[in-house]
Amino acid sequence: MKDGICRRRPWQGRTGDAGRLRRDLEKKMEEKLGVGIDIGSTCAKTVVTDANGEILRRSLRPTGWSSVETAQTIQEELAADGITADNARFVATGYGRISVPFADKCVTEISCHARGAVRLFGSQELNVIDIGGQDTKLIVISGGAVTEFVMNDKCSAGTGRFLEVMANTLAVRPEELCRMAASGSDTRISSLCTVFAESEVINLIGRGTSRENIAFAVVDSIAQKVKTQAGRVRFHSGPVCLTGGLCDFPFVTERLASAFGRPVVTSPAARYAGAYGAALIAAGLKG
Amino acid sequence: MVRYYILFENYEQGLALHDLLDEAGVRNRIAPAPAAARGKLCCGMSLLVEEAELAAAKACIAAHGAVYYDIVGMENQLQPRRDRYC
Amino acid sequence: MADYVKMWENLGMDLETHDLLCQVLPTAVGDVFMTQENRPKAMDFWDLVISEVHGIRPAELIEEQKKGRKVFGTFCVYVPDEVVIAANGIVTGLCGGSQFWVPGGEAVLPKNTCPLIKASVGARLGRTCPFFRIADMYVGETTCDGKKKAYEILGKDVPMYVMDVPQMKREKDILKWKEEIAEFAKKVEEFTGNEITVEKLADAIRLVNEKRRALKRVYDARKSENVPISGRDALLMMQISFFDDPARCAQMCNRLADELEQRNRDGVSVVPAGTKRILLTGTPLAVPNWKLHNIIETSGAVVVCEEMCTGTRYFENEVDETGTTLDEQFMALSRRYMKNNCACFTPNEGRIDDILRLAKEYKADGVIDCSLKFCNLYDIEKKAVSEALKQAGIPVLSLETDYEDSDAEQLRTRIEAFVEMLNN
Amino acid sequence: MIYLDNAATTMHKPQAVIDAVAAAMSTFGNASRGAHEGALTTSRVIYRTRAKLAAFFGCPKSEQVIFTCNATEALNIALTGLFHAGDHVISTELEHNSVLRPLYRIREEQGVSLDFVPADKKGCVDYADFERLIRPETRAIVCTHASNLTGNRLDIGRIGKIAEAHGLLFVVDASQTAGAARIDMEEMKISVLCFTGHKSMMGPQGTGGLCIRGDVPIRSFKVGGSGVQSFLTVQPPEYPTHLEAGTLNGHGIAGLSAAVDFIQSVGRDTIEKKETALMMRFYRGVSEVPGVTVYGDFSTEDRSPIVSLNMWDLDSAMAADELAQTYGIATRAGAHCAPLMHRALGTEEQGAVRFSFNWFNTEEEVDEAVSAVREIAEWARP
Repeated sequence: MKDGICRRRPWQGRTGDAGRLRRDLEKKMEEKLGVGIDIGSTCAKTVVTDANGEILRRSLRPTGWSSVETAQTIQEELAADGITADNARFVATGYGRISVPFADKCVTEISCHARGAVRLFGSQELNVIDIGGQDTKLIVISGGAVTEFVMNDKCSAGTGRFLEVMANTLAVRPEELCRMAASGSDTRISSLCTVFAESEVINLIGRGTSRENIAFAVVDSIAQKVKTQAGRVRFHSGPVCLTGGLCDFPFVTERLASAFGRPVVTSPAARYAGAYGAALIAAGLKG
Repeated sequence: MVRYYILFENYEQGLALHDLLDEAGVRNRIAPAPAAARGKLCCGMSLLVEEAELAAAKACIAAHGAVYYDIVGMENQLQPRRDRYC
Repeated sequence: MADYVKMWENLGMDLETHDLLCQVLPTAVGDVFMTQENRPKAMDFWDLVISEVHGIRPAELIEEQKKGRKVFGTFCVYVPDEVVIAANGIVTGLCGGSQFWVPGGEAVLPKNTCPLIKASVGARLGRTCPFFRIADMYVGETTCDGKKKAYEILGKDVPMYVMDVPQMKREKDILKWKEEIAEFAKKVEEFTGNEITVEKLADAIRLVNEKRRALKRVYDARKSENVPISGRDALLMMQISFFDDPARCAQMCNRLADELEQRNRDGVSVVPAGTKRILLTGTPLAVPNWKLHNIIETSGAVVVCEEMCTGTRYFENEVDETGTTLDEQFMALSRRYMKNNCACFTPNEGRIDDILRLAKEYKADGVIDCSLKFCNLYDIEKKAVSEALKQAGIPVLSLETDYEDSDAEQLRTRIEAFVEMLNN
Repeated sequence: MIYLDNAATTMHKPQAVIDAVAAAMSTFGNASRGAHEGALTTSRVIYRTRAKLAAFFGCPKSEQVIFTCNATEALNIALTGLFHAGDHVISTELEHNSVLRPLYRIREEQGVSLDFVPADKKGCVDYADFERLIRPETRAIVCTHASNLTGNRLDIGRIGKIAEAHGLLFVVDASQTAGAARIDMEEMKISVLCFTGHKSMMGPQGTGGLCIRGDVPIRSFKVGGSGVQSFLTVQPPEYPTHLEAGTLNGHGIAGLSAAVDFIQSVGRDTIEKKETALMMRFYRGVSEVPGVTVYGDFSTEDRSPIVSLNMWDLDSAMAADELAQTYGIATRAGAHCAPLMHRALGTEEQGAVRFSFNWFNTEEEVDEAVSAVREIAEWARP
């Protein structure tokens, strides 16, 4: 809750204010920092770049139950470091992008991930796999621009959520599951639906299958699902790269590479690709 | 989108005009008078008319010499992006 | 506002539940339509009709029934209105476009049936739509499997006649459809007690052609670089044209077209220059299904054309008016109706040709191909549509949705990203 | 419809109240006018109702329970009939116009001077301010028991002691509390208690009254038929006839009587607990919603079942309209006739949306209201 401050007077058109704001901004246009805030379903990522797009700082926090409050906390943290509207521009992305009232612009995670990936991987021709908490996106980039993309439908199979549910069933944390999976092998979950897959996992547990093997099956199932989804876009011959929360787990990249039958590259910074892309867009904003 | 609120000094005036507008087929509905529009003289109710009906409402008022306090336009502050369908 | 409660009561409707529906409609109408700026003045007619969608037209239909006319409810653009009109009958559309009716449909249909079918059955069985109550006879057709089986359920509750639509478009199929039309004509004559003569059928053909031309004029105005009308408004007009009297529909559409053509001359647009133009293709959007249009048009793009039953398929191609015998006229009808390209046909390359042609005619920057959830036919065609468009260098976004509000944010993300892609 | 405007009037009445009014309308004669059965029935009901109310409010003499149309009339009678030129009266910023306007009027017309105990941003007062404002010519403290806007209650027992210690009259506006909150005039040292029948008492509109404790002379404000002492040329000096000229609202009073019975059969305490629980459930629900500002002091549960709030900077009337149109939830927007309170809260321009709860509301209704607020706040996000 906040004090009842009446910021918008119903009697005043908003255009007058906006017009003035725009002129003011134009004056201060030169050399601003870019701030990208990616409010995902599980994690909120923030990246600050200088006017040239070099990363100055990045941070990560759980989104929690309220994306508005998370956005507010981020704003306060940035302000504590002296990063405010006076010296920076803000772009919000991710499913909680509309919860960032101080953002100069909202851009979808598709565009932001693409932009971030192009810069991170230093190539204008990319095929991006982004495994997010709720959505998995496949983005084809040609000449530095998005030419095609698909997102999973309502079903959470092949997303971070799927991993979380399965980790829960195995009573481990998602990160542990990914680590355990590396020492498992030769186990499969046939169903691609989270609900059915969960009962399959329970069956595997019942049969005494080792947790490592079940973890292997879970990660493999994600890779398979992503591969199936990729049938709806046309990946080109450029590199396939992984962004999002699973970048830190080499085994995930390995399973994806095996599913796609070609190398999949990633980097620890790729987890921030969305926020980085947003920051790059912010740094390039005019007016 | 701007909507127009017809304000009144009391409910009797408001309900009387509501009847007149209904009879004349001018779309209107009773709505709380916006807090920001409420002068000293206004009562809690207003008649809400869309922009397209404003001229017809004014004509109806003139034809019947109906009493009202003021007509004010106000931006609808609720976002159209809220995705409520039926 | 007129009081229609008595009328609804006489129609045997479930007033209490219907009230709930009446409560949600103004919110959606307000949000989707009234928030737009600079709407064409001529939209006042459709605003009025939709504000009392369960009042004005049903009352008219009941008046006509009192004079002895019969009302035929239809679900598909393959059923020839001309035949009914020639027998002094009235046609009204019956497709359900509201989530409100879906649970009622799910009570008797599998959940994985398309929402349009579930809503249509729910509207009938739940007794919450006057049109479904008024229609003296329902006319179904063998397009998709879901509908075929749903008609069996509806047929237990109301007189139902089903036309057998061919699934291919060879000459013998066109002949077969002609025979179906002739048989339908006999049924209509029997049911109305009115003979269908060559003269009456010729009049009916002219009348419906005139309505098609008026609808086409409105659509033609949307081909202009200037955008004289939003997709939402055009969709509303199109949806209501299924329910309206054809002569009045033509008159109102012509009135709207006059204004739109003037707007194009004056350069009056409802969106800023450069707004990306979207051709929407796929399954029909039955009233009051406005979700997709609203999301597209509040995400920085504008819908300029609908390649769907509630769109170009309803008015493109006229019926040849030169037939001098019923046989010739039935054949002319068959030829026109068989030009419609629905995914229930195989092969259905005509639809892809249509999409490519329309994308060009309407200067679309991108195509959104959206099917209702569980509509296998259109879902399967997405691949072919998307490949053809990609080949033609036209960006395409494939979507699937139903009548629920809950996926709006997900749709928004995809659509916004698509628009960002078009803008880059 | 979900009715959450109980601070304006309670819409759901106990069936016994409805029955009592209907029965009265087919059996009542004119009270105190004749000794026939019809007149006596009425007289008895009115007599018993006075006794019930006196017991209910802790008023020592039941003949000093005066019937009026509502609390506003009772306050007008008391405030215009108690003071003289040069008197000083202390009131508070929590007051409703039904207190403020009579006070402003006697300031103009009778030369009475006024002071108001200020309220802070949470709508709370500092009780020391009452003593600070007392002057030699101070005659009375006039205050509400609970703000109709924030629901904050004043500790009238504490104020009563201050009044008594300084020999002041103590006039209480119990519009928002009578029926639900505990009131004991004797214990709380209340000189005049003004109440209405149609809010928490759950009685008919057009009923209410003032209870006078001890020897407090109030000038009669209207004169006329009393049914007794017909040959006197002035209004009889005895209560209640002194303040009750003309035929009383016997039908309404019969309903009010049934209402008191209903409250006592359920238990005032039980009613208050349920209303408080509903209010707190609503408060807890909405206070987590981003953009919602709740007014008033919720650090104590000793408050009336009212939650006033705003969402971002959304005009309160638009919010109330949306609640009514889309969710079928009846609330009250705007200024609520409490101008000083709104000024203290800083909501003069935006107003506030007031949700007020009653015995007949349910937890489901409260939850629906919370989710409606959540949704509207989402769409009103600037």
